[in-house]
Amino acid sequence: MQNDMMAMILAGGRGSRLKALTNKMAKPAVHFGGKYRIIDFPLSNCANSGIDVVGVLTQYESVLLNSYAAQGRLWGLDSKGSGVYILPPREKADANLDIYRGTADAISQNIDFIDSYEPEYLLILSGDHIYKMDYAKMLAYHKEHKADCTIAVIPVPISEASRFGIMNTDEEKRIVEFEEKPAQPKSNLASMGIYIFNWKLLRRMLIADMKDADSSHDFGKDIIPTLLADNRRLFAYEFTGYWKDVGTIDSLWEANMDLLDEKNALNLSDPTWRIYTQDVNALPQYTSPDAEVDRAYISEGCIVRGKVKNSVLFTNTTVEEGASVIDTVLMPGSTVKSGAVVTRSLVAEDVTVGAGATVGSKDSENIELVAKNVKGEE
Amino acid sequence: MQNDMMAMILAGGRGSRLKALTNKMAKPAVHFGGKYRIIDFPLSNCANSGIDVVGVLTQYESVLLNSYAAQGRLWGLDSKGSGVYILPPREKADANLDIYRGTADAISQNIDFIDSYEPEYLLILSGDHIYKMDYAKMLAYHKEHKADCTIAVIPVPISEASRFGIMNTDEEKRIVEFEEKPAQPKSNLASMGIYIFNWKLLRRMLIADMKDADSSHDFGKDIIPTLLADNRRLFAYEFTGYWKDVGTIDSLWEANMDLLDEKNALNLSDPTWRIYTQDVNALPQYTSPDAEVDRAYISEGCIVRGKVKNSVLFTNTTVEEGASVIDTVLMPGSTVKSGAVVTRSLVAEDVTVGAGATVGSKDSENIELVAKNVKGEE
Amino acid sequence: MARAFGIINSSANYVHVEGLQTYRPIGAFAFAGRYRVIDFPISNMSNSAIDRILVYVRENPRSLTEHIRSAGSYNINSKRGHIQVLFAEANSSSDIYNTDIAAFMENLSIIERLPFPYVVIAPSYMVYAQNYKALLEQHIESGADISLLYQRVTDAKDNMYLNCDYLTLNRQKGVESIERNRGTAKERNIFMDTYVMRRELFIELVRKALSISSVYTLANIVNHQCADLDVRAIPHRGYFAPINSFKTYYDANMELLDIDRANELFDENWPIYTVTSDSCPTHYFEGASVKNSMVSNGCIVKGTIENSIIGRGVRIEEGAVVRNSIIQAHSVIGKGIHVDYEVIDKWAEIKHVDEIIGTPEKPGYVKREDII
Amino acid sequence: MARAFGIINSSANYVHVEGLQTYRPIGAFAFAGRYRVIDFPISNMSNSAIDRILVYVRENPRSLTEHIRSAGSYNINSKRGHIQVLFAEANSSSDIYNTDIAAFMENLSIIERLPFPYVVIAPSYMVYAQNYKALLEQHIESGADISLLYQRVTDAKDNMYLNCDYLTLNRQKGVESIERNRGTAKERNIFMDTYVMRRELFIELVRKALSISSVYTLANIVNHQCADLDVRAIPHRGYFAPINSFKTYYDANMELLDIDRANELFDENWPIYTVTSDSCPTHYFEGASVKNSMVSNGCIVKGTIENSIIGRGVRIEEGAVVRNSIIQAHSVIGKGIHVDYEVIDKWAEIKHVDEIIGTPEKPGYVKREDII
Repeated sequence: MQNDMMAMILAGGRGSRLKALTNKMAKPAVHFGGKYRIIDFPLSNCANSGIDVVGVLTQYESVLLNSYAAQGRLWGLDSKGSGVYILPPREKADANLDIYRGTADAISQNIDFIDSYEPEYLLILSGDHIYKMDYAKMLAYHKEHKADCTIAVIPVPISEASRFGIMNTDEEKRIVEFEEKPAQPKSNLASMGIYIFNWKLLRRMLIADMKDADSSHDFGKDIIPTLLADNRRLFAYEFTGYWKDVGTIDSLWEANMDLLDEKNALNLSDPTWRIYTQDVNALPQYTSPDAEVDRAYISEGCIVRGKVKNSVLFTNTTVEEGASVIDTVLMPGSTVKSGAVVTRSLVAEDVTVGAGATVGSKDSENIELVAKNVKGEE
Repeated sequence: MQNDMMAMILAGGRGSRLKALTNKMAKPAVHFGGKYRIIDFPLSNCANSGIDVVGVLTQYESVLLNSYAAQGRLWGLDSKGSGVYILPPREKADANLDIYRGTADAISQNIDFIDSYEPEYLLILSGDHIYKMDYAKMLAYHKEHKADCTIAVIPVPISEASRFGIMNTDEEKRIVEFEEKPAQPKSNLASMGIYIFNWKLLRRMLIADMKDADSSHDFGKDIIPTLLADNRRLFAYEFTGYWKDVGTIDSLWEANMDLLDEKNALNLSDPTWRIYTQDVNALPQYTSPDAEVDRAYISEGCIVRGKVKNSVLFTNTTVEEGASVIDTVLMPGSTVKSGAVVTRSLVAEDVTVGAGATVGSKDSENIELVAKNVKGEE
Repeated sequence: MARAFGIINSSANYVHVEGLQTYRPIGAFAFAGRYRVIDFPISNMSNSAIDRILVYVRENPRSLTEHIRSAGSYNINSKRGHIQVLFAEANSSSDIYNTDIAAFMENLSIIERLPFPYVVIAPSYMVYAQNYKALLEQHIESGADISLLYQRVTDAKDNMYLNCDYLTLNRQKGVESIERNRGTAKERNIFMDTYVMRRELFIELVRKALSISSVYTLANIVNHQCADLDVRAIPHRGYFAPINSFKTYYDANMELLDIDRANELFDENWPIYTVTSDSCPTHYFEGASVKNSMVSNGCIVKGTIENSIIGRGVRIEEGAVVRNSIIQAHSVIGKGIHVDYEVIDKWAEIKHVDEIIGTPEKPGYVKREDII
Repeated sequence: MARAFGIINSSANYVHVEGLQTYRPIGAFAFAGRYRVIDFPISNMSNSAIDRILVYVRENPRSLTEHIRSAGSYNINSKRGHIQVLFAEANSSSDIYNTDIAAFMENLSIIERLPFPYVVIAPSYMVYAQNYKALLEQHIESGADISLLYQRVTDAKDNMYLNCDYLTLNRQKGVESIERNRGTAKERNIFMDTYVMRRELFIELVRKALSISSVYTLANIVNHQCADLDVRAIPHRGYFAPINSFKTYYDANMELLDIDRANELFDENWPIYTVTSDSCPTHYFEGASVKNSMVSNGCIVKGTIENSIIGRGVRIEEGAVVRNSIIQAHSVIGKGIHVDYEVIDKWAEIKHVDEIIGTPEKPGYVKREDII
């Protein structure tokens, strides 16, 4: 491995607040940003940080996620000595098939896989977040501080800090205390769920944790507190860029809308830090002579014959004549038929809004999720 | 897909008669032929037959098999629109995590995966056999006979036929009866466990089979008999090349030894039908000034300073000064120390036979399996 | 496994597309925004299960070599299949000797080692969709020595066909000759520079061509053999665009803005593959406008686009107006600038002028990396 | 992400390796049986996390382009990284103008767009292992403008070093000049044609070189600037073999039969990658014999091999004896034929003679695809 570090992505979340979108796919496979899926972000970050080997720990309804993430080629992770490996729970010689009992257990059950690469460092990531980060820099920080574990943190408004796992640090950024959703937060540094461990140490801890009947086998609840109790060197690595957990329909819509800002902090067009994803065979986006497009983020394969304003159109969506799409996200393959009006909505993959139908409202508190075809005029 | 057919490889076997070799790996991952693994054969056959998409159904202790077979690049199955997908049992929205209950159940549980590629035909293979076959020709035969299902068969000596699943056919090769291990075989055509189905038909049958409480969810025991009972068009496709089930240590040793024959029927050097496998970074094989090599099959990275006769040396094996290796298979990374004598044995991966030790005997009935390091002279 | 390998041939040395061809062979020209011309013959072969492809490049090999470096982009098995570039390495001294025949001769040992009985030869400078598997089957069934693909056109005086050859056929579709189309007749059987024959015959023709003339091309030798061999013509229908002059390049692209015409070429069941560029979606800012256009990903649009084809990663600044133009990848149209009837090559930057305007009859051209 | 990109340079136009170089540049020569010479610089870069590599090919680009077509074979991320071949497309008219500088100039816009502050330039015609990450760190730390890698040798009169340059150093390891080694002294600091500098300085030097002389090479301009810039030398230890004559090619290969010497070059922690050929293991038939040799996979051996290096897919027939020779891939040594002190190029077949024998001082050579 180029930098002695391999990555494991925890991608088992059901994402139950994303409702209908995750009925048939795990949350990391949810679409984002016109052509991407959420898991493209950690995987592209790995590729761009020079990480060669990535394990993806999947659990729930993951056939789509599995077959998507298994295509290491998409992120250039298909060279000799490189790869993306899908790691669902499995039957072993000495144990029956069982689900992963927690984030730490998911790693514990794959110790043999990790061992086969003999990494010095293990990077643990979540498959649920939208951000760009150079993990090589985080590793340099980890080495520089001779840390046992480094945790990426992001400053949040102190008023919201009680929604997060908060790291209290000393002036050298060494973590002195970790509080999960504290009522009275002492700091505004929220854990991003990104850890670098020295593998040998973590390996010992995981083996102990597996045998601990009282443990919930979770990094935040069990492993980190034990490390702190053992007086290990834990450091916070502060990140200041764009970072978003798209855990609800509203936040998913919002994160997509963020891309319309002229100076959006995520900047997906930066050629030095590309986000890679699956390429589709589609023509460039086509606009008819009558199309109206203003403030929009539109991907290949779209056909626009109507009006699109303040909206994100994913690959292969269609907006027919006389239709209006306003403040809306159209997921891949969705269609807005002629004369329909869609406002402040998120239209799910392959869903059709029928001719003349009206969906969503500009004054609604929440974003309208359109998860099933909407009937139009007969 | 180039020819409307995708393949599913049943690779869940524990291979329990291979004992120590399969303690830490599933049978399809077992090494064969100096540099290959068994599953390289069906996967290379697929690649050479123009099949783009292959699902590998794994179950038991499969981390090594999973991460090996996931590297579609090895067989060229990594192009856009192509891939090797590992499919272990998984948790679903409406069902708990459960093991595959039989060969048919393994397919049933992945109907959604197969559907996503909309294949016309489904090829079902076993991950346990050594052979070269052009599945495109079998598909042409299937189409030509307007078959509902085509089963590859191989003629076996009639005296051994009662060990196999036997297909009784009419003069047009239409299957009229299937008998599992018949005491009085009526034909010598043994099923190779290779099926082509029209997917739409199989899909219907699998859905019915899943609901059948009396079914053992097996192709041989349930699906094929039902098809015959329904008077469907089942045809036998006769294969005449090399085919071997390496289910025991003796047969695995034997199959390796077959390669030493000047005119061995498997012919791994045929440039028009290569078997692809993982390439290792190793120097060419090196022989010292004192080496003696006669009738041997030797791969890259081997170092031979002693005597090798009638043996197969896998990648990165070492035979030290004065050592003798006779009628033996040395699996990858194994070492025979100076002066040791190894005869009629199969030395497992990374195992060392100590200096001066003697292992195996030329008169033994069975092949000696050397699965652990053998102590040498102090 | 197909029974044929493929050869993708280069344009003849008398074809020169002004401007664009200075930088790359025609096969590497951008087409329909995100494609290159050679994506069409390669995809035709890939979809026809031809996975061993030799690409002859007559000059400036770099951009084409770069573009096709991964067979994986074209759904070709990366072990079994292979796209290989043939250079004419020995013949660079004089351009007239730099023929397809010379390149085949130089690489004959590669061709002789290929284990396929048939060869399909297609041009890298023409855009069309064709199932070569069907073509090969028809060829074998007919018993012909050579089959040639052609399109019957009724506007053969049109610019578009002037650099093409045409076939003279007898009543049995036997080919009597292959000659240059000089625009002297309206109706012609335009030769699509696509051949099917046995590999052995192909090798024989290559050797024979050189024995007759050092400057003979494949078309020349097949024409020469029309009397002696059974050469037949097979008609093609649907979209067909030879790219052999600046005007045909412009017109063939613009024609795709008729979406029905575009759908003739881009059929869901006959995918056209290309190399991905990993660009993000295109961002239209407040005040932008786009009508009757094809826009690739990765663009930033603050101005107005009409009747145009826009490549990847193009910037159209505020107040800029682009009409009836082809803007190639990574070019920039500065604030308030009007561009009309222009082909703007890659990485160009228009920023110091008010306007740059061609005419429908004679569209303008801005060179690669030019700053204007 | 590394801070440097890599350039792999071609041998100068005065170097010509008899026989072998007729068919391919030195970088594409077979080395140690299964490798090619260029595998060493590419692996050095890959292991040093340099994943954007430009390879300049002066002539006969095909075989090298074929060999390195997939960055994936070298454990280079196929999205982030890229191995790109630079041709000197415009300068084929006269060989003396066909310099590295001309090729860099022609591709300067590519170089200018690369987002790396440093460049490491290594030769495609020398075999050695070197960590360029460490070299780059040493270069940055020293504050030098240019760092050059060299090896101190005490046998500089040896054939092996005659086509090399050597460095004249001051006491602070400052480079005073780069000159051709004419074999006039035993001890020399042989220049390994490896440079580290800032990308901006590199671009400046390329432009300056052309303004001084149209035939200047990179070595010429750096020599010219030694007085004005801080040019320093960094020593290299361990295996080093410049491949710049037929004899050095033969000797460098044969040297690897000393397995301790070979292990100097092939370190487990510094993998040398190459493109796999998917050959099966080598099959020794009854009566075969092999001693003190390196044999690649895919061979069929019925005869005797001694003190030799055998490429992939070679056949040694019954009674044939091969000694002190390099047999390249896919060649055949027929029944009973003796081969001694020979280099046999790819796809050759020795079958109509009894023996073919060179001498240790002057090994013989059999051309590619020759039948003898």
